[in-house]
Amino acid sequence: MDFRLSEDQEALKQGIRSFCEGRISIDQLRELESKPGAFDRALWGEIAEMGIFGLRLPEDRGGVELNVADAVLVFEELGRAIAPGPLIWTHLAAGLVEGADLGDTVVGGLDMTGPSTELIMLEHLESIDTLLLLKPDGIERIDPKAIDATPVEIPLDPFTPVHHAKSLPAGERIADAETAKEWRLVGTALASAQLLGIAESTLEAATDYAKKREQFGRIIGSFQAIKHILADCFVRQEAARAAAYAAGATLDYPEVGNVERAVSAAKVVAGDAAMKNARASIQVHGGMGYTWEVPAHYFLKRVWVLENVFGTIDEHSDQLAELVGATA
Amino acid sequence: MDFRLSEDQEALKQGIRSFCEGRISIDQLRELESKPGAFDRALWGEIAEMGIFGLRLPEDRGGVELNVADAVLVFEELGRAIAPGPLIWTHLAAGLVEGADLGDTVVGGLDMTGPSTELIMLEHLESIDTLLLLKPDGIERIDPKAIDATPVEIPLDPFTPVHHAKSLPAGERIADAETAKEWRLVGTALASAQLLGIAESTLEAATDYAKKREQFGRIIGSFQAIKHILADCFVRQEAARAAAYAAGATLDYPEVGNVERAVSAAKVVAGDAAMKNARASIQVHGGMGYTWEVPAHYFLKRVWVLENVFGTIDEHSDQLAELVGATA
Amino acid sequence: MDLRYSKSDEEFRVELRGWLEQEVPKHGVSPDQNDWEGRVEYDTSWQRKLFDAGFAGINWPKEFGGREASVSEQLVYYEEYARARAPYVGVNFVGLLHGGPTLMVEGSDEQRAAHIPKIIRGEEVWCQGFSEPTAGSDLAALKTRAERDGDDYVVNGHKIWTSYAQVSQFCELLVRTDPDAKKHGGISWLVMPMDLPGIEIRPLPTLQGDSDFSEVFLEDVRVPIANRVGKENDGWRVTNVTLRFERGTAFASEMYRLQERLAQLKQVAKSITRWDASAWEDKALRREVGHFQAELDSLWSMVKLSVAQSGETGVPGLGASAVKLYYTELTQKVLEVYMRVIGRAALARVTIDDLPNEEVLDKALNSLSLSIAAGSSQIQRNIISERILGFPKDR
Amino acid sequence: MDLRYSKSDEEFRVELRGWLEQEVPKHGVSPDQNDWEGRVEYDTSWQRKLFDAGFAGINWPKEFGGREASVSEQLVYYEEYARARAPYVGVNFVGLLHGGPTLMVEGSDEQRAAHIPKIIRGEEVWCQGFSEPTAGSDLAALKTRAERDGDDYVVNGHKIWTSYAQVSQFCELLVRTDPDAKKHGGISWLVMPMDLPGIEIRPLPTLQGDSDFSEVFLEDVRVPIANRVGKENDGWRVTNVTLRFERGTAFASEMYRLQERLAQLKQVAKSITRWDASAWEDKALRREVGHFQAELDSLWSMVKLSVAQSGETGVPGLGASAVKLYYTELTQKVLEVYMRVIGRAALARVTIDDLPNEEVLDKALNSLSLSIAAGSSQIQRNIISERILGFPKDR
Repeated sequence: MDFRLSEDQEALKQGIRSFCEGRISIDQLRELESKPGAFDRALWGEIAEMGIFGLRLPEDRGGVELNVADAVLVFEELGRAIAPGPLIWTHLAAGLVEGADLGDTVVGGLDMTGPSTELIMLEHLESIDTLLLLKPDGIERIDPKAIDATPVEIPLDPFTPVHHAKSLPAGERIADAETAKEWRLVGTALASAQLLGIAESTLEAATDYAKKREQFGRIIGSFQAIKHILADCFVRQEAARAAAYAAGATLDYPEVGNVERAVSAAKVVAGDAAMKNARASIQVHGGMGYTWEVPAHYFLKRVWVLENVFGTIDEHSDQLAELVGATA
Repeated sequence: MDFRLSEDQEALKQGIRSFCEGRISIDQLRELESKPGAFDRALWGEIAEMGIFGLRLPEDRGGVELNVADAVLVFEELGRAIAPGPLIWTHLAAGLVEGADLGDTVVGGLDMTGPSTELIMLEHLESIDTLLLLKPDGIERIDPKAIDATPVEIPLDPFTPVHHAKSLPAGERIADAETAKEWRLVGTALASAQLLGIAESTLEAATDYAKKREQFGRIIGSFQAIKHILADCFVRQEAARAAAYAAGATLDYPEVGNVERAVSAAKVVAGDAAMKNARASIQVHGGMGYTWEVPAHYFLKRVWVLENVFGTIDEHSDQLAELVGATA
Repeated sequence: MDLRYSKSDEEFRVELRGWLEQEVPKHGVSPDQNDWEGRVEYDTSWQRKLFDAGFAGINWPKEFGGREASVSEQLVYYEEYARARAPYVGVNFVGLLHGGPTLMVEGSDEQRAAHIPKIIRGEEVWCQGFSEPTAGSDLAALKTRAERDGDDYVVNGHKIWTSYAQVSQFCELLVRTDPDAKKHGGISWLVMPMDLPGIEIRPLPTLQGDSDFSEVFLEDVRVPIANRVGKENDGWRVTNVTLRFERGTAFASEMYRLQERLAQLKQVAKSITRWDASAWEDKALRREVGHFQAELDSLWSMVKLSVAQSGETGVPGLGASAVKLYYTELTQKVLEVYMRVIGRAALARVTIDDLPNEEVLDKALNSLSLSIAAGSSQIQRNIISERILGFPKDR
Repeated sequence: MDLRYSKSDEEFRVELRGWLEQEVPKHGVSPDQNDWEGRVEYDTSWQRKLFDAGFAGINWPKEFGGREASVSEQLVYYEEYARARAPYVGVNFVGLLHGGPTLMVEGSDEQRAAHIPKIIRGEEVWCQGFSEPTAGSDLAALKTRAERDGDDYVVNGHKIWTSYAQVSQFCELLVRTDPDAKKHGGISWLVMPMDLPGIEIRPLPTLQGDSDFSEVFLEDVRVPIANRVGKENDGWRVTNVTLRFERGTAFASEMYRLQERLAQLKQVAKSITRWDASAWEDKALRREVGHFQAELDSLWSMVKLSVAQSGETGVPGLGASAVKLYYTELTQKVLEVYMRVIGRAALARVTIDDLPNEEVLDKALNSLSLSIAAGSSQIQRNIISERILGFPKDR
C-alpha cells in the first residue's frame, strides 16, 4: 500500500498536462468556441494519439494497458484544462465501439440509470458518430442521425452543446448489465477526476490573480479575507484529490474497499470542491471574474454540466446513506 | 407602519436590560449555579415585580397591558442575559394560573404538540409549583410532585436542570385547543426572542474580547479573519432581530401577514443566528473560550436547550415548506 | 414596531395595484439583451408612464417631481411592483438611484433644473464613471485626471464597469483634480455629457454574454467646470452619499421578488418527475426550501426596518451592508438549489418544455455579480466590522 | 497509487486485531475524568501492555523500542485501533507524540537514554509547557525567562493549557534564553522535571467541566542546563518539528473512529421514533448523513496520502494542516447533527434510555476545542495560504 503516485504515473500526468497546455489552452478554447458544435476533429485525433481513449485497452489491441487509477490522473488533467467533447464516453467505448480508441469514431452517451425525467438532454449530438445509452440492463447503441432532437440555441456551457428530445429510437444492445454497471462506476470516477481538475485549476487561477492584483497599495493576496478563502479551496482540493484517487484505486482492486462507496464519495466531494472553488475563483477575480474575457466562468459552467452526469451530489449522498455502517 | 421601536419600547427594553445587568449578571449566575435546581425564588419574585410575567395582562388584572411585540423585546433582553428558569411558561400562564403573574406560582411546561418521543424531558421540575402540558387539543395542568421522574445528574445547561420520565399522570384540562395554539405561537416567538438575545450578547462578548486580546503585537480584532467572522455574526443578528420582531408584530395584528409563517421564520433564523454566533464567540475567545471560567459556553449550552423547545429548526423549516407560495 | 399599513397605505396599494395590473401587460416583454435601441425605448417609456401616473421617484421630494411617499407607502410600492413583475428600472438605474439623488443633495439649482426633471421622466439616461481598472474595491485610488484649462476640466483616464455607457447622455464621473492631495482628498464629482469629443466606449461582455458593461476611455475630454457637483476636491464625500443608495433599498423590489422565485421553484419541483414521484416529494429539498422561506421573510423584515430607519434622513444607514450581504448569499443559495431542481435541463440556457430555464439560468449567472458589484462581500464585511463593530481598519 | 495491503500487512492486521480483541475488553472502562490516579494507571498500564506486545511506538525506530512499522502497517494500526475502540493515548500523549519524537531528532544520547525507554513503556508522563496567557496563536511571543546561573537555568514565568500537568514527571518547556534576540531567535527547549521546587499547578476547568488543562506558575525553578534539547536559542526550530506531529497523524485513529460514530448515529436515528416513524425515515437527515460519509471516506483517504508522504521523512508535511482543518469542520458538523438527532434528550449529559448522550455530548463539547487547539483554524489557514499557496505573511 502506497497511495502516492508512482514515477510512471507522475510522468503520465505531466505528459497529459503538457499536451493540454499546448493544444487545449484557453486561447485555443476561445477559437473552438466559434466553431460549429465547438468541436474539432483534428484535436480529437490528437487526443486519441495521446492514448487517452485506448488507455486501458490491452497492448495487443493497441492500448496502453493502464488502470482506472491512471485514467483518473488523465481525466484530472483534462478537467484542469476543461477539455471539451464526449471524452469519458469515447474512453469507455474504446474496445467496444470500433474506431473509438483511435479517435475515428466519436462516441457520445447518455446515462439512463439515474432518475427518469421526461426531458432528454443530449450532449455533443452533432459531433458524435455513435450514441450509447447506459441502462441498468445493458448498453445500447443508436445512430445519432436517427434521433428527433432539437438543438438548444444557447447551451449553459459554450463547449457543451446540447439537443433535447422527447424520446429516443430503439437501440441495438451491445453490452450486458454487468458492463453497464462497470461503465457507470468508471464514468462516475472519471467525472469526479475532471471535477478535481477544475477544483485545482480554479484555485490556481485565483491564486495567480491574487498575487498580481493590487488594491489599497498591496496585492489582494495579502489580505486574510482572500488568503483564507483560498486556503479553504486548497483543503477542498486535497479532499477531492484523495477521494478521486481512492475511487480509481478501489475500482482497480475492489478488495481494498467498497467500490460503490468510494465512487459515490468521489463524486460528492469532488463535485462540492469544484463548485465551491469555481465560485471562489470568480469572487477573487472580482469584477474581472464576471466578464466573459477572464475564463473563470467557463470552469463554473463546466462544473454545472459535470454535476449533472453520472449522478448528482444529492443522488450519490442518498446512496451513501444506505452504505453508512457497511464495511468500507 | 413603522417597524422601529417606539420610545416606550426603547424604555421598556432598557429597563429590562438594567435589571438583568444588576440582578442576573454572569457573577450572579455563577452563584446560582451552585444552588439546588439552579433556582432562586427571591430572584423569581423580582422578575415578577418587573412585570415580566404579567406583561400582557390587562391593567385591571394587575398587568401592564402590553403586546406580544413588547414581550419579544423583554425576552430578547432575558435571552441576552441567559436568565434562567421557566420564564416563557410562567409568562404564558399569567392570568390562567393563579399567582403566576406575581411570581408566587412558578409554572413550568412541556410542549407536546411536536413529534412524539418515548422519552419525556422535564425542565426545572424541582423548582416549579405547577406543570402545564401544551397539547394540540388544549392545555392540561399537573402537580409536579405527582410525576415519577428521574433527575438527570449532569444537565447540558447548568442552569436548566432536567428530569426524565417514561409517562405522565393524567392532567386537568384548563384551556382549550385555541388557547393551546396561541400559546404555542407566542411561546415560539418568545423563544426566538431569547435566541436573538443570545445572538447579540455572544457577538458583543466576542467583539469586546477581540478588542482587548493581543497576539502578534496587535489586537486580534485587527485581523480580517476575526473581523469578518464577527461581521457575519452581525448580519445574522440583524436577520434574527427582523424576524423575531416581525413575529411579535404579526401575532399582535394578524392582518399584517401569516402568523404561522412569521413565527416559524423567527425560530429558524434566530435559532441559526444564536447557534452560529455562540460557536463563533467561543472560537474568537480562543483557548479561553474553551474554559468554564469564560462564560461563552453557557450561551451555547442555552442555545441547545432553546433549539429543543417549541419546535426545532428542522420542524419549522418543514412547516414553512408547506407555506411557500401562500400569501405572506 | 407596528407592521400595520394605514388606511391610506392600503388605498395607495389598491390604486397602484390596479394601475400595474393594467399597464404591465400592455408594456409587453422586455427586448433582447443585445437590442439596445429596444431596451432604451422599453425602459424609458415605462419610466414616462410611471411619471405620468404619479408613481415615479417614489421616495423623491415633490419639488423634484417625486411622489414623496411615506416609508410605509414606499414598502407598498416595492411589494406591489415586485408582485406585478413590473419592468426592472434598467437603463434608468444610474439616473434614478445615483445621479438624481446626488444632485438633489449636492447639486446647484441650475444642475438640478437641467437634469432632475428629465431623469424622472425617463428623458435622460445616465451612466456611472466611478471604477477604474486599478481602482475597484479601492475606489479612492482612481487615477483619471482632470486639469483646469479655462472654463473646462480636461479629462484623461480609463473607466470600467460602466453600465449602459453606449446609450447614456450623461455620466456621473469621478476624477482626480488634485494629484498631490491625499488619496481621498483630491477627487471631484462631475456631470459629463457623453457626446463630448474624446470619449471612446468599448463593451466588456459579461459571463452572461451580454454587453451591459463597458470600458470608457477618456482622452482630452473637455468637461465644463460648471458641471462639477459639490466643491472641488470634495468629491469623495459626495460619492459616499451616492454609494449608500446602492446598498440601501435600490434592490428592494428584487428582494421581494425572490419570494416569488421560491414559490416558482416549488411549482417547478412539483411539475418535474424524478424516480416516479415529483421532485417536491424529496423531503430534503422541502426542508431546504422551507429554510429559505424563513430567510426570505427575514430579509423582507430587514428591509422594512432599514427603510424605516432611513426614512428620517432619506439616506440608508450602515445596516444596509448587512441587508446587502444577507440578500447576496441568500440569492446565490436559492438559485443554486433551483439549478439542482432543474437538473440536466439546466444545460440549456433557453426555456424548453415549459421549464423556466432562461430566466433561472440568467438569474443564477447574474447572482455571481451580487457578491462583487456595489462593494464586494469582503468590503461589506469590512464596513460592518469597522464602522459598526468598531474594529480598526486594515493595515 | 495502490491501496492494496500486502500479505504481511494483512498478517499484521490479523495479529493486531486478535490481540486487541482479547486485551481491550480486559482493560475495562476508562475511569472518571476527575479520578486522576485511576486515569494515570489506566493509560500507562495500557501503554505497557502495548509495549510488551510489540505494538508501542508504531512509527518509532526499533533502536528506540518502537515497531518501526511501514507506512501501510501504520494505517492498519490506526484502523484496527479505532475499530477495537482501544484506549485513547491519554496521559501518554505529550511523551509519545511530542517529547519522545523531539528527543529522537534533537536530543543528546544521554537525554534519549534517560527518557525514551520510559516514555514508550508508559513509565514517564510528560506535559507541555508551550503556551502562555499572552502567547497563544502567537506562540513565539512567549515570555517565560530562563537565566543562566551556574549549571542551571533559573526559570520564571506562567504557562497555560498544560494538559496532565498534575500527573506528569516531565514537562517539555519553552523558555526565552535571550531576551534581546528577535522574537523567534531567543527561545530554548528544556526538559523540566515536574518535582522541582517553585512549580505551582492550578487546574483550569474546561467547558466540559473536567480539569485536563492547568496553568503552571514557575518561580525561580532551577532546571539544569544539561536538560536543554538542541542549542541555546535554537528552540523555535526544535518546536516546529514538534508541532508538526500534532497536525499529522496524532489523531489518525480518532479520524477513523468518526466512521463508527456516523454508523452509530444511523443506528440511534433508527431507534428513535418521531412522528410515528423512525428518525432515520427523514430523508433530509439521510442525505446529510450520506454526505458526511463521503467526507469521512475522503478524510481517511487524505490520511493515507499524508501518511505515505510523511513516510520518507517521518515528519508530517504541510498538507497536515489541510487534514486538520477538514477533520475539525467535519467532526463539528457530524456532532451537531448527532445532537439534533438526539433532540430533547440532549438536555442530559448522562446516558438515559439507551441513548449514547454522555459520549455524544462529551464529544460535541470537546469538538469545540478542535478548531482552537494545536493551531486554531485561522492559524491553519494562514499556514496553508502562506507556506503552500505562497501568499505574503500578515502584516
